[in-house]
Amino acid sequence: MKNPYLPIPMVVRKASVETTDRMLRTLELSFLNEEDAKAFRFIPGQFCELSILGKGEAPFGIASSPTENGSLKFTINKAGVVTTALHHLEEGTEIGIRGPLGNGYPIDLFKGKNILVIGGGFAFTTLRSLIVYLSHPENRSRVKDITVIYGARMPGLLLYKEELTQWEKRSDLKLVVTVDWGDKDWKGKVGLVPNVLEEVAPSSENTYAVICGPPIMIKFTFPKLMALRFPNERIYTSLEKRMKCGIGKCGRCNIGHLYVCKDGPVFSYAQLEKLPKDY
Amino acid sequence: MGNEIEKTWEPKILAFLCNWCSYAGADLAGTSRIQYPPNIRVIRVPCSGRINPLFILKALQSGIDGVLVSGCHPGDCHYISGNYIGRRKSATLKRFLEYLGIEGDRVQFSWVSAAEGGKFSQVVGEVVQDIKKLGSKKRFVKKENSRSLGVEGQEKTF
Amino acid sequence: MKLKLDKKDFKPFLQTLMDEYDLFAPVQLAEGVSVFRKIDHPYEVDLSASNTQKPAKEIFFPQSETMFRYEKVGNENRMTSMEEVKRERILLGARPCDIEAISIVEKVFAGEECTDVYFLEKRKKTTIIGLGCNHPLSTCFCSSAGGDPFLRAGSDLFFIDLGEAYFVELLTEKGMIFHKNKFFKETNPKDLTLVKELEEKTFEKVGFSIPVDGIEKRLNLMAESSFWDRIHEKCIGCRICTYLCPTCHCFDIVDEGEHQRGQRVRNWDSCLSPLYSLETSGHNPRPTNRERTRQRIMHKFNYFPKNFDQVACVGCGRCILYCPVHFDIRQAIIWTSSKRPKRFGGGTI
Amino acid sequence: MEERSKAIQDRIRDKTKELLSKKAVDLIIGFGEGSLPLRTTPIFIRSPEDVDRLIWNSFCENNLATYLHKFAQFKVGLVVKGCDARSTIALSLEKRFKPDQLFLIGVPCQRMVDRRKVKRAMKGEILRAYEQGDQIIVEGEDFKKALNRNDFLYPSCQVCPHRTPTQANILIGDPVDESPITETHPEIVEFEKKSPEERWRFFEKEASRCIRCYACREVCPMCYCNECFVDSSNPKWIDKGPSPSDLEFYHIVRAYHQTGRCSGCGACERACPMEIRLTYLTQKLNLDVRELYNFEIGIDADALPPLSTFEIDDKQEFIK
Repeated sequence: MKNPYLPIPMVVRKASVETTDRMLRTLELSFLNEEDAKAFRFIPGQFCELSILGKGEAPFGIASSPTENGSLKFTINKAGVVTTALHHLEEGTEIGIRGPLGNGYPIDLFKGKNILVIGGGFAFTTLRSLIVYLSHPENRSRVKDITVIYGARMPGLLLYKEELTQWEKRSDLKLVVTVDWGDKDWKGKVGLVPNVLEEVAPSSENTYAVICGPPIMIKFTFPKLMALRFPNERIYTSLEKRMKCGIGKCGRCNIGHLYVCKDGPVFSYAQLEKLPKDY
Repeated sequence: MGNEIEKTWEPKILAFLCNWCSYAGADLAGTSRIQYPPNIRVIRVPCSGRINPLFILKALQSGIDGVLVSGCHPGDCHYISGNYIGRRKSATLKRFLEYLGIEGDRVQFSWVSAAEGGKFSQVVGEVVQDIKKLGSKKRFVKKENSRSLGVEGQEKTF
Repeated sequence: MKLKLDKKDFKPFLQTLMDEYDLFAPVQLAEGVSVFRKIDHPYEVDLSASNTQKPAKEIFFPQSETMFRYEKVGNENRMTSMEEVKRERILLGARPCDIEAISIVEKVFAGEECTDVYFLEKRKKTTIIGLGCNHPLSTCFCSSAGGDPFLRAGSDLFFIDLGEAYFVELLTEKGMIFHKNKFFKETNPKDLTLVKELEEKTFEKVGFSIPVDGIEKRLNLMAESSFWDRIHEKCIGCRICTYLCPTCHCFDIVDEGEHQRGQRVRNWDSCLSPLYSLETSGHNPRPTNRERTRQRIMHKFNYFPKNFDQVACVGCGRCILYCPVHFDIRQAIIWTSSKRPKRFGGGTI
Repeated sequence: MEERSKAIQDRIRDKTKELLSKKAVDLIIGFGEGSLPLRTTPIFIRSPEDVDRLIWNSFCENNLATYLHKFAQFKVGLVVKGCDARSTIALSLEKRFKPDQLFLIGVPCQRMVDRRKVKRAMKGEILRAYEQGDQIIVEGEDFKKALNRNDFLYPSCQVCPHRTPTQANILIGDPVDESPITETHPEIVEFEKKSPEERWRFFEKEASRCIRCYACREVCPMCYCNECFVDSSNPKWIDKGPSPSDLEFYHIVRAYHQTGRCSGCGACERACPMEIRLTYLTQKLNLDVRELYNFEIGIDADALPPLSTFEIDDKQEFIK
């Protein structure tokens, strides 16, 4: 029997600060053992438990795409005991990881469809994974138009800035970046994500929407999607809940008869509608 | 064998010293080259009234043999009344520990002013003597990997 | 196979078990407080309690369990997993409700993709000797919850107390190993009659008074019912009912020790604790007692049956007996079934 | 005794009806019939039609002041015994509610009966129990027995010095004689005679049974910290496993945190499913603050709790 609670060793290859408030840090990890690397197969939207021995474990969405070979990326917000420890990690340190966990985005459903990605703040991590995956030459032809709306409170709080610039140049991907408050160097859009969505007004025809962000953004964006006639079955989101085991045993991420860790974290609104609002 | 350990055993004592008086007193003892036993580890706190009894208990649980809390003399508190409040906490805690069966003398209190380098050294000497008399602390100490009593025999079986 | 064990042979019999196995059985920690423990001497075993305070799940899923130890050597983390059970075990004197509960917990821990090795290893290496319930308490409602005081399912051997002797049934392959035990004797037809009488009498006593049947469907319609606004009021949010519940299986994973050396541990956790669902951001998806109480009841009687076709309650009555504010889960169940629950608005539970 | 209880019960109901009809309070928290013998349960009455569910007898063991935290947004009427009333005073000293938010229906207490003691005295399961004069009649499948209620009182009730609520908006029933059954706490006197070694062994054994359900904390009206020290992850004071030392740590701090705040109601001990003795700790702390600082909680509604104040000439012979 394989012990699903034992972390496998990885090493921090690169650690970089993402935002000007220094609260977000991206860790690039690579496997210590070849066989672990081979066995690790994931899709965008899945997550891992990162573990710092002596501090504990916490779940993080995988920010890198399966198409980026050899390493895994996680973007971590400094909040509690484990995340603070993760922020203090130096390059070259060994850490533990369990995963991939969860279901991931329904990539198969996306075939031949338009994809609308809406992200807010630091919830953009698994969306990055999705965008990189879908826009990879191998996969780009599988889906039709890709539209990305991404907002942050301030320009300094945008994640993956270099990549955003690159994406902007691409012709096969429409990217709209917005901030709540601009600063003197900011040339882009200023406005809240729900309003920008209304402005961009993507067609809901043959389109799947994937939305990830703070609860307040989701709350106001959702009605706009409804107004654009997106059916519940074609709106997907990724839930966050407190988790421990990550494999549907420990019980705390339970919503209705589902477990966010095992049956999620990605749910369609059609699914969520049937569940108690315990999230 | 037992005696030898007793002879070589030196108690570990944690001292919470108030910033304004006792810490300065300890400093004075140092600069005046007044000797005192090296058994104490000092933590500087703003005021003896700052001491949450939880700190003392945590120290005792972590294997410290004795705790000394030292502050300004009555009337001299930098914050006017901190040491009076501390005094009540100390009195009740000491009695309570004695009642529980953890020797009350494991926790000691003193007033040492910034000018009393000599007194500081004397207090530390007395405390070390008292704790030595009590021997190393066995009750309430958390042993590494001691995860048993609650579920008796758990460690050996579960 | 049906056999008999004289009570005078009980302690020597236990000794024969202990020679081969680690024996776990109820012991009294204080007057009237009994739990399952590893037995070092046969005289410790005390089968007098109808229901031990802590259920037998503890043998397979301890309140606190080291998952692995770690040590940092240079830049490398060395981890030693602790799942292995070195010596085969016997669980003696568990009541049918507890044994049924173990199979319920096993459903969760077995899983399809990920198996909980810690639980399953212990389960695999344990032989269960069940003990019939001659004196079910008034709080017992096992029959209503799908069990019965003499349910054999899950036991490898089953004992029934006949006063002077135990009537013994060997039920499984694991149980048949013991058929040559020197203390087991032949039964006679009189014993069989006694057992039958005892069972009938006890069945009658327990009865089927609690409407557990169909509760899943009833609760389907009650997710946002005002029922929850009232039912939680008296609950003070301690964890007694969940810790003492034989089917509750939530746990927390924490690290103990230092950076250099220590252990990853799992401890029982409870959905009634606000910390259970509190996120680091400060957001709590189940912010008040109302949601937490709903989670406890819904999980037992609605969510769990949706996943495993069985309610996660065996009717042992512990949560009723030990609740400090006397929350009676039977009343909650009854209320879900009455059309206009009596005194619903006032919240009596 | 039961005639008195009956009269009190009627008057509680009348008063409740009056308060609810006048809308003077949003709800009344009192005691209702339990589904098991020897037990009652807290109930929450919001409508005058429901007042008949309120009862009063010798099994009203809970301290209802605990619920003030849960109903902080409401105007609450609370049925209180002497100890519960003192808890409300302790809470008001700590500014846990506004003065006009609370209506206390005080009942001079007859001392509550320890259901576990009664259970232990009987061989079989008790199926029915009721009071008759000074006796408790318990019935089981094959027995019926009359017990003298005074032999089965809770330890905290035996030594209770203030059974009549010291502060109440209305007092129901005549004040009772305030002399405790035993003048000094016999258990503490006995305990103090033991050697430190024995005292520690006793505490160790009791604490070792703890299953960390925190019922003792949750039932206590005075345990309302937003984050209890056991739950804090940063700093982490205590590991959450059952290491003996951690269990002891929890119980020492829980008890000590009650210094000068505990009304001695004994709710912690009654709540413990593992029957850990707890009141011998808190009662001792109460005796200590009485001896050292001449303070008793819940007597003077203006006196500050002893650890939040001081006298210049407090005892300090223990200070070097």
